[in-house]
Amino acid sequence: MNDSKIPVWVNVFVLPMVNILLAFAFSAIIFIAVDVDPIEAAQVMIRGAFGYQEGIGYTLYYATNFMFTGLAVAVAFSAGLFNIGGEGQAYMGGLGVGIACLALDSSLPFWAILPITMFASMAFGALWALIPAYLQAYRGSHIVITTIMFNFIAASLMVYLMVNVFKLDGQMAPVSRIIEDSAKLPMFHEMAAWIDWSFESSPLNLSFFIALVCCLLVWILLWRTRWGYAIRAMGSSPTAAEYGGINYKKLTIIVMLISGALSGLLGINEVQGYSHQLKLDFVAGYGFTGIAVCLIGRNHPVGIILASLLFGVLYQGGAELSFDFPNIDREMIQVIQALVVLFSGALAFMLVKPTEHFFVFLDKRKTLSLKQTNPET
Amino acid sequence: ADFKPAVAYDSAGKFDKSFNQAVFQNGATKFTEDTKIAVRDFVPSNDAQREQGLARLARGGYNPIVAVGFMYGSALEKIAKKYPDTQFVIIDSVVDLPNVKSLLFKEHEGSFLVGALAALKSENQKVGFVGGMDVPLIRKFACGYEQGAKYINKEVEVFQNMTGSTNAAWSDPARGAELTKSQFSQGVDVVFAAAGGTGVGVYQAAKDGGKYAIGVDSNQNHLHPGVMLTSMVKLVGLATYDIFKKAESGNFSAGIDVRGLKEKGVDWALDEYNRALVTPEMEAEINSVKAKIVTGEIVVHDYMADNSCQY
Amino acid sequence: MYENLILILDATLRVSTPLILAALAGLFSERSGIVNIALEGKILFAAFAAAAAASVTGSVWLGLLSAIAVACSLSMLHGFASITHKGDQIVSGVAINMLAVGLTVTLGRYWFGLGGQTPALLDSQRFLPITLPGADALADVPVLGLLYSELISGHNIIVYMALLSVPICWWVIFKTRFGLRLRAAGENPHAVDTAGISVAWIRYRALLVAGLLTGIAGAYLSTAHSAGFVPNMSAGKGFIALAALIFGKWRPVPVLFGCLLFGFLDAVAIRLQGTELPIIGEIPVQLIEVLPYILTVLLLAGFIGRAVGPKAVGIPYVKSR
Amino acid sequence: MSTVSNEQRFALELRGIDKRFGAVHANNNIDLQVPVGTIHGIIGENGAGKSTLMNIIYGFYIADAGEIKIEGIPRKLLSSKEAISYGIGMVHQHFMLIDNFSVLENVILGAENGPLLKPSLAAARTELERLAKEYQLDVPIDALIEDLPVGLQQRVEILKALYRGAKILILDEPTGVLTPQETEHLFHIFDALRREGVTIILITHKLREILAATDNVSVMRQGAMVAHRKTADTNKEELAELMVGRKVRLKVDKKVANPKQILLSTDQLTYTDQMGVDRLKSVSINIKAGEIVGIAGVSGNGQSELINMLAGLLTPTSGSISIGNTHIDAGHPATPDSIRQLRVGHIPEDRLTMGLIKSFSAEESAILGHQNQPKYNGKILNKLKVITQECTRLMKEWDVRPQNPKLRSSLFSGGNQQKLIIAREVDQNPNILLIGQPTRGVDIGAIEFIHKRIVELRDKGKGILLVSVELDEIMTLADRIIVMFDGHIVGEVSAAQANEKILGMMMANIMPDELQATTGGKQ
Ligand SMILES: Nc1ncnc2c1ncn2[C@@H]1O[C@H](COP(=O)(O)OP(=O)(O)OP(=O)(O)O)[C@@H](O)[C@H]1O
Ligand SMILES: Nc1ncnc2c1ncn2[C@@H]1O[C@H](COP(=O)(O)OP(=O)(O)OP(=O)(O)O)[C@@H](O)[C@H]1O
Ligand SMILES: [Mg+2]
Ligand SMILES: [Mg+2]
Repeated sequence: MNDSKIPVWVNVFVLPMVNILLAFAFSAIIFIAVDVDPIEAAQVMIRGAFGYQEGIGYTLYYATNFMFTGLAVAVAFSAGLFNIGGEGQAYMGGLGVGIACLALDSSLPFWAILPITMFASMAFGALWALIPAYLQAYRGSHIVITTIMFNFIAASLMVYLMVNVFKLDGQMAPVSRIIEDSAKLPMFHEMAAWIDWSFESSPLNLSFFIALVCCLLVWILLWRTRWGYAIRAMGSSPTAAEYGGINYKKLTIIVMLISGALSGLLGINEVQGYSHQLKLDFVAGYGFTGIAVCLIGRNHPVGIILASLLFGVLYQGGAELSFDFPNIDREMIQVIQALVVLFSGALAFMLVKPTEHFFVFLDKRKTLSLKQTNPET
Repeated sequence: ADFKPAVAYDSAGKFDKSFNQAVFQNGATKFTEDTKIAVRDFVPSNDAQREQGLARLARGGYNPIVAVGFMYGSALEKIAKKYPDTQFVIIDSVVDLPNVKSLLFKEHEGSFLVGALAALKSENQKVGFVGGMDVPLIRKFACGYEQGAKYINKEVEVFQNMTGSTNAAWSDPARGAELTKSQFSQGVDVVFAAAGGTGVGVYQAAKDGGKYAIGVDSNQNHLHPGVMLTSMVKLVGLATYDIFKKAESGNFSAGIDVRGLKEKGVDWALDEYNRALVTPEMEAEINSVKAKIVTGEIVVHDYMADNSCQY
Repeated sequence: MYENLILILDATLRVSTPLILAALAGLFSERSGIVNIALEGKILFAAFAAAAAASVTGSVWLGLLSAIAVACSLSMLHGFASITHKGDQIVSGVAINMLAVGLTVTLGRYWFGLGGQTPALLDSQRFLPITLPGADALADVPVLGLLYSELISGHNIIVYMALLSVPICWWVIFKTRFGLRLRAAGENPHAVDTAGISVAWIRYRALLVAGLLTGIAGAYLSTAHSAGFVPNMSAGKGFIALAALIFGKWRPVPVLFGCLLFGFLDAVAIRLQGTELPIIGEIPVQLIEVLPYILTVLLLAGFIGRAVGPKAVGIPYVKSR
Repeated sequence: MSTVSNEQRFALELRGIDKRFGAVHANNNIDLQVPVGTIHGIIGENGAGKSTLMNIIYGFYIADAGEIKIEGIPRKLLSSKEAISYGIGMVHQHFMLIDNFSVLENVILGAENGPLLKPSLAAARTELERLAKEYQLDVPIDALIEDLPVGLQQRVEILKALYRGAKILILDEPTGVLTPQETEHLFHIFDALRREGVTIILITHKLREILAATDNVSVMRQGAMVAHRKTADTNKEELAELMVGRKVRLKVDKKVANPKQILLSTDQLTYTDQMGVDRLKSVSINIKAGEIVGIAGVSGNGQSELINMLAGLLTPTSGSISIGNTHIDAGHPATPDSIRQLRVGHIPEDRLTMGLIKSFSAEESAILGHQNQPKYNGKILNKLKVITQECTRLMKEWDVRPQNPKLRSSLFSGGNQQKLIIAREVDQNPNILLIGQPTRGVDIGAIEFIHKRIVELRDKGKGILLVSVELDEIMTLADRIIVMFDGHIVGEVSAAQANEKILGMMMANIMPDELQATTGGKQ
């Protein structure tokens, strides 16, 4: 399919854009069906996502989560493993961050806490991925199924811990205490203030930059190192990888550990960066959305950054939208997301054939006109 | 025309048939009907949006702003600090700030009443409780209910089940029905559901099984006349209405406002739908219990005071 | 003790019914080569359609029909993406699941104004339990009476349909031309194609059958087991069904037992909840809740060894060398 | 054999058939006429477009242009279903069977006579028994395909076609998987079919078979039909030249081998696979420096397992392997990596799934197995420049075309892919080279080149193990030939002794009389 005549720029930029636009077109139909003017809605969304500093902050804050989970899916996918367990791994990662913060916030300064919490988030996320990875590598159990199961298990474990361990006495909600300032990640508006830039306050925080660094590291890992070579080899052709001396079992475990660790980092953004306490349900589907992000981003870190932004806009703009339109609720936003996944993911090839025909047609016309201009060829 | 009240509902939305809906119907809607003043509302689609939603309302000049549900606790704390001139109300949680009114209910007292009624009604001396998500608040309901039942008769057996431990537990009527049927099969003949949307399944199971059920938060007696023994109503709507009224006339007061039976924060519901199920003797008995609680003669233990149901 | 067991088994049947239907739906589509993690979304949307149609038209049968129609439409969408356009089957499944969650509530709210719920259904709008002949008369016969009157009699028609669909599915899959071609398409679609049979059409038909079955499963949830639609009421049943499908190694009868086992666990869990056991004390509700998942993982990992699915499952069929 | 008279009826006539796959012009304006009741051979290099043409006749692909007449009637073929109904049957290059179905089920698939299976199965059973008797096509009707050897699987394919009433039977490289004797038997079946008026189109790379079995032959090159000949009027050399477009030498010059010390030996190697089937049974061989040891046998008789085990891809169930001082057995398993460390190179049998990674660029495929070598890696990052340089050098040395290291591996033709893989392995200067099917699917020109390089390596004192299903290749290259059957070694012959008949008998597990004395003495 990719050996076709379609130019690279069309394949990489135009087709994905058209797919997303198709998703929006169908969303528009549903908007009209529930009596909302789609154009007005789009304006509200764009304005909500980019129109003012706080909106931008929220958009990027959501994008941070999507980068982590999207990268997690991408790394595993490069090795041919479909990790649907981002949800549970992120949950566990957050737990790790929470425990580290609650244990250390009163005794250590920030610069000492940050590496520990980062390690904790990655370690907890990775450990949660380890069991499905082990079962896949050594027992041949479908990783798709085991990771789905582990999402459910993580959710229940979290509830148990929140209710029985972390909840404060006398506190209603099953939330932990708020961590001390020493453990909180610097917010973006605080960081902006250091350089005398006054930015409206928003949940955007240091982890956004950590996520960007992760994108870079993942790119280097996958495309510039021998380990990435091994990962991609295994994803493209397991038999050839085995022939090439790549140990499937070991690499499955390692890749899933990396994938789990990336998901786990979401905990940094949510627990240490934004809510400053452990609570239930902070993953809120970001893990699943990571699958969509990875797909739309074509498994590549740069694509993932762009796709994360898109979903950031959908989330933030969508929030804005449901704020302004009584007929629109969060479920409507989920419908848009579903359509984006459908068109950009499942129907990604739909337009390839027609586009190919179009370019073959262009090609023929070009050669024809060439022939007309100099008949000897 | 300058009075712009707003309500931020919990993520279950304003049509949850119980808690949020009570605020919506008996509070916001009623206020709008009476005063023709529109009430703005907001439902968050995820946790991060709570804070954002409150901030947007505050920035938009809405005042007062009622946040429904304990989940708003930490978000409201931050926003209330940022907008000291806006008046906030939080239901089911405490935020100790000069511009926040914390509205709490003594659910255990209301649950005690319906527990007592359940014990009076039960022929097998076995009563059931089906909770939604297993959180302390729901255990508080359960604990009050148990105390009420045992108050009537020490020998009464109380069966308790929680639907689950995730948010889905609020909207799993099928499981609610199964839990209820399981309790029925063990002899239970009156069941109290504090389970949000899951309750629908509990009531349906009671109807299908020819047993009795007790509603929660809103008055749900009308759902299945002849089946719904009563409802433990939490008058959040009324409280909201009151607050809007007071605020409109400039009498907003911050601080903690705990409403029990005495303050008409909670109650049991008796209306034309369940009249036939409650004998005059029962009614008298319950009313006397209610009076004793109001006077403090009976002290109902609050699960959340010590996180246990020892009384 | 015996009575308790009967009651648990009775509950098992009720809880297993949607699992059986959904797992058989998964069986058809996976046997034909299409991974179906969209079971969850199809059940959910079907449940909504059933309740909505039943409440508007007043006829439970029209509700069932709409549920089937909606589930089949979702199946066709699944097919359009993954058969016609050769998209990733897991991704289209995820999309359908998301779509179902969002669209049911959006439409429900717009139509009924109840925050996504449908109005509660009256008895006439529901599938009600059927008392089999002689159940009441036999109820007092020792042992067998209870078995007959409690366990065998007294379910709604969909429960019986689900049980009956197991042998029917077995027969269709192993004894008919359609079944032969279906299995072949899941094993080696190239062979099917060169035999002059359209792989796409087989897979579409398999998905239609899956739509039919998930439609019934959805209708069961909202019009038989409960009385109305509540957002997200499928509550993971599609995924459990999928686990049962793997558990039963893609064969109808073992799949039935997988579903019954998970249903049984659920039924036991409900009864175990809150009971103090000796030594351990009260088992946390969360532990009981995840038991089916843990068990599935354990079984997947060890006891049942490798579950090898149809060879071509998950791979879009492309004509090539 | 048969004379083509002017009034002869044609079973099949093609005129101007054209087919493109994207940029590849697979069939270019092809004309072909096949008289009724003849065996028509089609030859051509790999990728010449033979399979594509056959798939068009079978209705599996739709031609972009051209017309098809079947038994004189113009037909528009839009699907295999139509082709089947016009009496066309095809045995594909890769069998189209369902592994876990029985023979009977496979035969009726698509040809059921009603919505229920039972009557179809009964009818098919009777018909199969008749066909089996008539054409000597015996198969165990109720056995599962996965339990049958390939030879029988092929019979099932032929039965499938006959069961559907095929009058024109197309066989795409049917003999690649057969022993000479089985091939012989197949040709007998052809004769029987021809007598019944069935027309047969036979695709093969083996010129000998064309000469032995066909009435007419057509040659394809680069998508076009370049020649039609009566078989009686042509010969090997002419056909080879027509195929490749230039003169080809079919023999490699090589001196007598001069073997030295033993480099690798195995002792009673046994391998039982996951299904519990014994794939290798007490295999003891050795490879000396400066010799080529050929392993002959019908594919599927343990050769693949043997070479994969020596390459570290499989662990012996029992027995051991010694390479230099290193000892490998069940308790001390090797890995592909550790084997490479011992300076053993491996050219895998299946280049597309094992030898390279289709989606990788050529330069990435060119380091497969050696990706961890210091010369390609810094502390953390790959040395991309070195990788490109090395690949360019290999491509130059081995004449890999196009000479573009950045091109995706799958875009190279089969022969060039193979050259790249051989280049990669040979370039490591291994002491021992394990070679599986070095020229499978490679055209004659490239074969010549590859064979020469293999002999050169031998002469440099390397030990070479060569597994091939092509007897010609084994006989040309090997100094010693070991024949395997059903996982064990049937016997060994020297290159001088070997001929097709002897090897063929050994491949069928019969020890030829000529050998009894010599091998008996040796053992
Ligand atoms: N489905 C396809 N898609 C794209 N290209 C194809 C396809 N099938 C064949 N081709 C290309 O068409 C050309 C002819 O292929 P074909 O399989 O007909 O060759 P062949 O003569 O049968 O070769 P072989 O001897 O290897 O079987 C090749 O270049 C091949 O790459
Ligand atoms: N799928 C494809 N898409 C585009 N080009 C292809 C494709 N497959 C093969 N090609 C190109 O078509 C040409 C013919 O390839 P093919 O594999 O048919 O060669 P071949 O004639 O078999 O050569 P060899 O004898 O070396 O195997 C090659 O140059 C190859 O790069
Ligand atoms: Mg071919
Ligand atoms: Mg080729």
